[in-house]
Amino acid sequence: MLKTEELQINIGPQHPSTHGVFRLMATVDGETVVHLEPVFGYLHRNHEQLGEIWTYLQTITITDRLDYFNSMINEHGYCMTVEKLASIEVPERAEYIRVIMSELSRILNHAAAIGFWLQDMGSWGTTLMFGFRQREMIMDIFESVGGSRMMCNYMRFGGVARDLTPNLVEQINLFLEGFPQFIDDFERLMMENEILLARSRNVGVLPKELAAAYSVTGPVIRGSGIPYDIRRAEPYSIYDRFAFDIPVGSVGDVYDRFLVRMEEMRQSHRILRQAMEQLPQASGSYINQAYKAASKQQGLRLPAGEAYCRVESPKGELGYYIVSNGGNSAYRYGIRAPSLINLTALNDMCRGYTVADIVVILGSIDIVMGEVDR
Amino acid sequence: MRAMWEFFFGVGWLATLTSYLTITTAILVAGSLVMMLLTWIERRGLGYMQDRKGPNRVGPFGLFQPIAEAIKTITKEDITPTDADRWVHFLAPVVILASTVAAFAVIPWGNLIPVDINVGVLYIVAVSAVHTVGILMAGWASNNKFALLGGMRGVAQAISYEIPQVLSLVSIVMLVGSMSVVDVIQNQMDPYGNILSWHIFTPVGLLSFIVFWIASLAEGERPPFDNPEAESELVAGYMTEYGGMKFAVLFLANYLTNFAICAVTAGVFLGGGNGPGSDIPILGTLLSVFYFLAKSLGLFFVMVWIRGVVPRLRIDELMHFAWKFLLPLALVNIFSTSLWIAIIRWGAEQGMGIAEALGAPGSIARIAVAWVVTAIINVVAFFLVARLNATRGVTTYQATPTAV
Amino acid sequence: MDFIIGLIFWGLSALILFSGLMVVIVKNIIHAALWLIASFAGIAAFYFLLEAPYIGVVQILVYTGAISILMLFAIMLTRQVTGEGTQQLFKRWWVAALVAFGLFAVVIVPTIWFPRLPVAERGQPTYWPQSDRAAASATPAAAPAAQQEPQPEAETPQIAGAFEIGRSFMAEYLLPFEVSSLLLLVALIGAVVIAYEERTRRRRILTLAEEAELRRSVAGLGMERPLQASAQLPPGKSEAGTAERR
Amino acid sequence: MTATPEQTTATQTALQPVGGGGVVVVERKQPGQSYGQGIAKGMAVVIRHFAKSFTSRIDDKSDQAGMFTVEYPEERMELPEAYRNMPVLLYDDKTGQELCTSCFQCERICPPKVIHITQAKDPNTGKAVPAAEEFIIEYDSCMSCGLCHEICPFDAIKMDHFYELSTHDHLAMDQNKAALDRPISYYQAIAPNLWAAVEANAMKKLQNNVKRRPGNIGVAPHMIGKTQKALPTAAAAGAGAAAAARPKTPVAAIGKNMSPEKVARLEAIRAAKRGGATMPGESEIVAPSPVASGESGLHVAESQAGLAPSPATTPAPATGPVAAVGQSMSDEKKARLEAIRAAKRAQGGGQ
Repeated sequence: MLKTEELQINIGPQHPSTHGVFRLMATVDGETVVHLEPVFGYLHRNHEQLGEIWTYLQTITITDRLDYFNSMINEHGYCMTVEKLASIEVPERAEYIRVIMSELSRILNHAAAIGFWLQDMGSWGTTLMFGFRQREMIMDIFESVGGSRMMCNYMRFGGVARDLTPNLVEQINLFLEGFPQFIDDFERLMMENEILLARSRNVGVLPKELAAAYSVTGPVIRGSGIPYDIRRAEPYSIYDRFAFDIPVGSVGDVYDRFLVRMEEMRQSHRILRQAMEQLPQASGSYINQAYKAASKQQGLRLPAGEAYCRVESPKGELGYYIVSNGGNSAYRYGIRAPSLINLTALNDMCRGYTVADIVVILGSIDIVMGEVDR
Repeated sequence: MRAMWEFFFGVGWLATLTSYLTITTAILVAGSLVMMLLTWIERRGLGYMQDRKGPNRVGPFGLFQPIAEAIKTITKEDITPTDADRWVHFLAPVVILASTVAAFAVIPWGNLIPVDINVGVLYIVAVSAVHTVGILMAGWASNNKFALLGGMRGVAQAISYEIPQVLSLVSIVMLVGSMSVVDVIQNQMDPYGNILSWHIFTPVGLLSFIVFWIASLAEGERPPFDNPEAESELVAGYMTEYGGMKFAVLFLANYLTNFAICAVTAGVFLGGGNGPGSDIPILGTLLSVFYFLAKSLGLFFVMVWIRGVVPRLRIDELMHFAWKFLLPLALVNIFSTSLWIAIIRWGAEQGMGIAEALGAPGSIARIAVAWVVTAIINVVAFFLVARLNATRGVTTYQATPTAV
Repeated sequence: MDFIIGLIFWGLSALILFSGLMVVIVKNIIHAALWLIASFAGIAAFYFLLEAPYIGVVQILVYTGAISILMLFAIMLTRQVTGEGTQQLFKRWWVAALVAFGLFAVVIVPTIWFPRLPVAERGQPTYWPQSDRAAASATPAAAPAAQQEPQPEAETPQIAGAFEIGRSFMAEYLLPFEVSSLLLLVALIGAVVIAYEERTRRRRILTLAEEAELRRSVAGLGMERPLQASAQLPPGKSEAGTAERR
Repeated sequence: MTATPEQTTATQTALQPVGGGGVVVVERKQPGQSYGQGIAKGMAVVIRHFAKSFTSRIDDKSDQAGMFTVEYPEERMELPEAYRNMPVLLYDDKTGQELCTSCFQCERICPPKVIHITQAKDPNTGKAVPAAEEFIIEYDSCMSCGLCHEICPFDAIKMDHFYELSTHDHLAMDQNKAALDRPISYYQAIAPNLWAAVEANAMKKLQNNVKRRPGNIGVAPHMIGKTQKALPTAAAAGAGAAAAARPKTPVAAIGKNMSPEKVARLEAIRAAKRGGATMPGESEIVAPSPVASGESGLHVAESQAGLAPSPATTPAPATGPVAAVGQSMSDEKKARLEAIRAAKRAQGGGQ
């Protein structure tokens, strides 16, 4: 009787495919994973504590650094929470701009996430470069509108920092025109690839019940077959005005998550098309003017109370919780980071698969350590 | 060449020795130069496939980039990990490089033939098998789990893929009736430069080519079979603990293996240096070298192309692919090769009296019949094996899709 | 020429003997295996020197490339590799030495007394028809090669070429050949059977999907237990994930 | 909150999204029909990109194939107006008057707290003057969030477009007012629309403030004494030729404008820098095009340190007003500055 020994393999913190500084303690039996313990915290930056010290306006700048792939959505969620607490009205045009930026962020994130995932799987750079090309074009838009490519710092309480110029509208439209070609290219490149199918089908299966039990969100839960999307479950901003479908998977494996992401990019494109058409022309209403001056001031004070707001970040449900005691900075500030919550299911997803599948499954969750460690 | 040296030395054995040394040096130098060219092709090619430029700063079109890198890697500090097995760690790159370079002894560069031994084809396979020892040495001596895993994977993979590789070559050896690389190339020679005489243009040769090419990709650790150095899983596999010059040697060996694969494939299936005008006395030699390099580098470009597309196979899928897909195909191909030979060449003397009805051995009718028969067998076998693999499941997981 | 061949011969002999000695001497068992590989390689070089390239190549392919790898694998799966505390010499080491020398004598004595090997000269076979093209190219094939360098193989008769070996396998020694292949086949099947049994008996780590399926079937029997996450379990004690395969 | 995931799972009916609306089940490619055509398709895509990379370029953004590389040092992408890198201070081209009034808004809003301002005081009356005596930004800690630029009521602090800031010298990244000052025409060149939107307001406010500034207070250090000469040049130079409009930095002028105390302080800073890993004056940074003098804007202070004979020994002209400035600095502020400097020095020594 061949008794195999359990072996501990330490993947990370310095490892090419841990998506940042992240460590996986894998207990393996031969090549089969018996137990997997994610160890994180290497990138802890005291985000929530800082948010309690800094003023509300200052905190916007560090929400960018949470999930640095989609700073726009992070800001959106944070601004919504503060607006909810302070009952600030957001002009319609501002809402549209926010949705446009959020959906662009979603495309950016998914394009890069799929690229990274396939890179983890060993596809040498091509997919990543194609994804990064889209990311680059979107970041050019962000740069024009917010001033920075990744740390946009664009949303403000009551609107956004700058209006969309006609030039920018044209730039976004141009991007939207070319984008379907990217998806088609990508699908032809990868969707039917036999090796991809062999490596991703029935790998990292997360059954529906367990997905719900783990409260994973985003493409992971949708890949498992639960059509749970905050944009639908609790339509925020103006998402109730757009027609879009929620893609769900049928098995809950890595392949389903990949397909869900691909389809979500299509749906985001659909939303963007509608938003660009409906975008109100009244310029100057990009921020609540009555509130603009106040929000600029150092001493923006929120009424005492608490608020929780959630948005559908590309990684899942991103929630902000703010408790105010009437001061000019949050009394308590907490974040529900989707990457962190989704990561909790990693052990169960990896168990029984091989070491080589760990990186694929981890890539399919799509984590950003900035958000996990905060 | 020997005559030339004999003129200088006047001593027979010294002349022989010197001529061999000269050839060895020429092979080594040419090999290193080709390796530099290969890295350049790979990076620029991948770059253009990915809508970007590759390295284009050093020299014209970045052609001197490999030289810059060579200087960089050679001047770097040579580090051996503290707990590593010093000597084995040191010897591993040597063994790997030596086995790789040894394979070049019998690979003809067009009409220039270094050595023609009568078991050349087998020799290439045998010598490249030795580099698995080097991989295992590297993996074990590094005293690193990733390196050991990479080494184990590399060896398991190399041994598994050796079998379809050799079996696919058996078909060609049967066709030719000789194991000498030169004979194999001569067999594809057509006095009119007709490229249809290449082995790849027969059904038998085509299937053999497919199996050999895929198996060679695995032997050369090219994507999608780059598991031994799978970056996203094993950091750099057995190369993890190597740096500086030792790494450069491993890298050089890697690319030389790839080039050897391309050269052998070009020789065995694409007629080596054969081409229009390759039999003209002196110009023909140059032309044949050109043809040979063009074919080999073209094949290398296909390698790069494949690398630009495919993800990596998991190690168990890789094994399944070797044993369940390539091996049956290679065996079927041997069968159809024997049919091919029987139909085309054998007469009543060998018990193929039926074939005599089609004409004398080598007649057009016989060739046509052999073509059709082997093509049907091979195509049917290919699709059958592919289908069986797909439906019976290449993956090991019997995970039933949870109905949601 | 003879001088240089002699030089190579003695050099190789020294290498083979030295590495053979090192196999016994070194404590680290991996090093021993590597020394063994070195001696295999030396023997292969001997075959080349004897102008038996086929056997030389097979020696490399089988011994250096395959058998040694097998041994290395087996060694790496064992525990004590370094062999730090092991005793190198036992009390009655001279008995072993005597046996070894005796065996060596059994091999060497006939070689010295009957130096001539009974190798029959055989010509080109007649029953293997060459294709016209191959036959035609047989002569010009040598021409460009001869321009480059001499071909010793072409001039001297083959002692153990691939052809002779193949012929003797298929004609004179067909029965031993078939018997040994049968033996290998039996061994192969035996290995498969053993490995298969081992695999079925081995602890199998269930994936989440399989576990869910299992739970579902259990639920069908009326022993419902909800599927739980096992993240809270300490490492190594993931009972929920492991199950004996039935 | 509407429905939770658990509730949805409970209903094992047809797929309904939480909250209603369309749901599409993604189509899974079934294996069993593939004989390698999937890889072949992918290879076709890749070779198309390969071929297109030779012919088509980035310019056509709607095309997804074609070379996308911008070869950086030779080719640069056009920066959008809103691009923000590091904050700089603006001064008027004609008069040299800085727009900053040291209102401390930026210092307060700055999230990483890298802005340090000292307000100027009228030497005669001792009253605060709406101008900055010293303005220090630690570029190495700046996170380029742009809040200072957004909050500034006088549009005095703007975000620069110059991004090639990498250097070995951390301390050199601390910018004082002399290094931060940029003419308005420079900003106009990089962000014409943004400046046009705020120009009237900013200039009006500046006019009001200038009235309250006695002497050379509030004038950009290197513009003192040059204002009349610079006037025609600046007037002639359009927005596009802002680079030419920037007057040369008079090296000696800085010493004249400084109180002895301040000179000593600067000297101390420089000494601390010298103690650091890199030599002073070792300019690693390529000069931004707008700075006509050829010196890096960042390294103005350093290059002055190198060029001026010895600022400490140069006798400060006893132009009464300036001498008093250092004294009028509050002790508290001095202590704070001193603490910062000590920390910096410790950091510099640690390197």
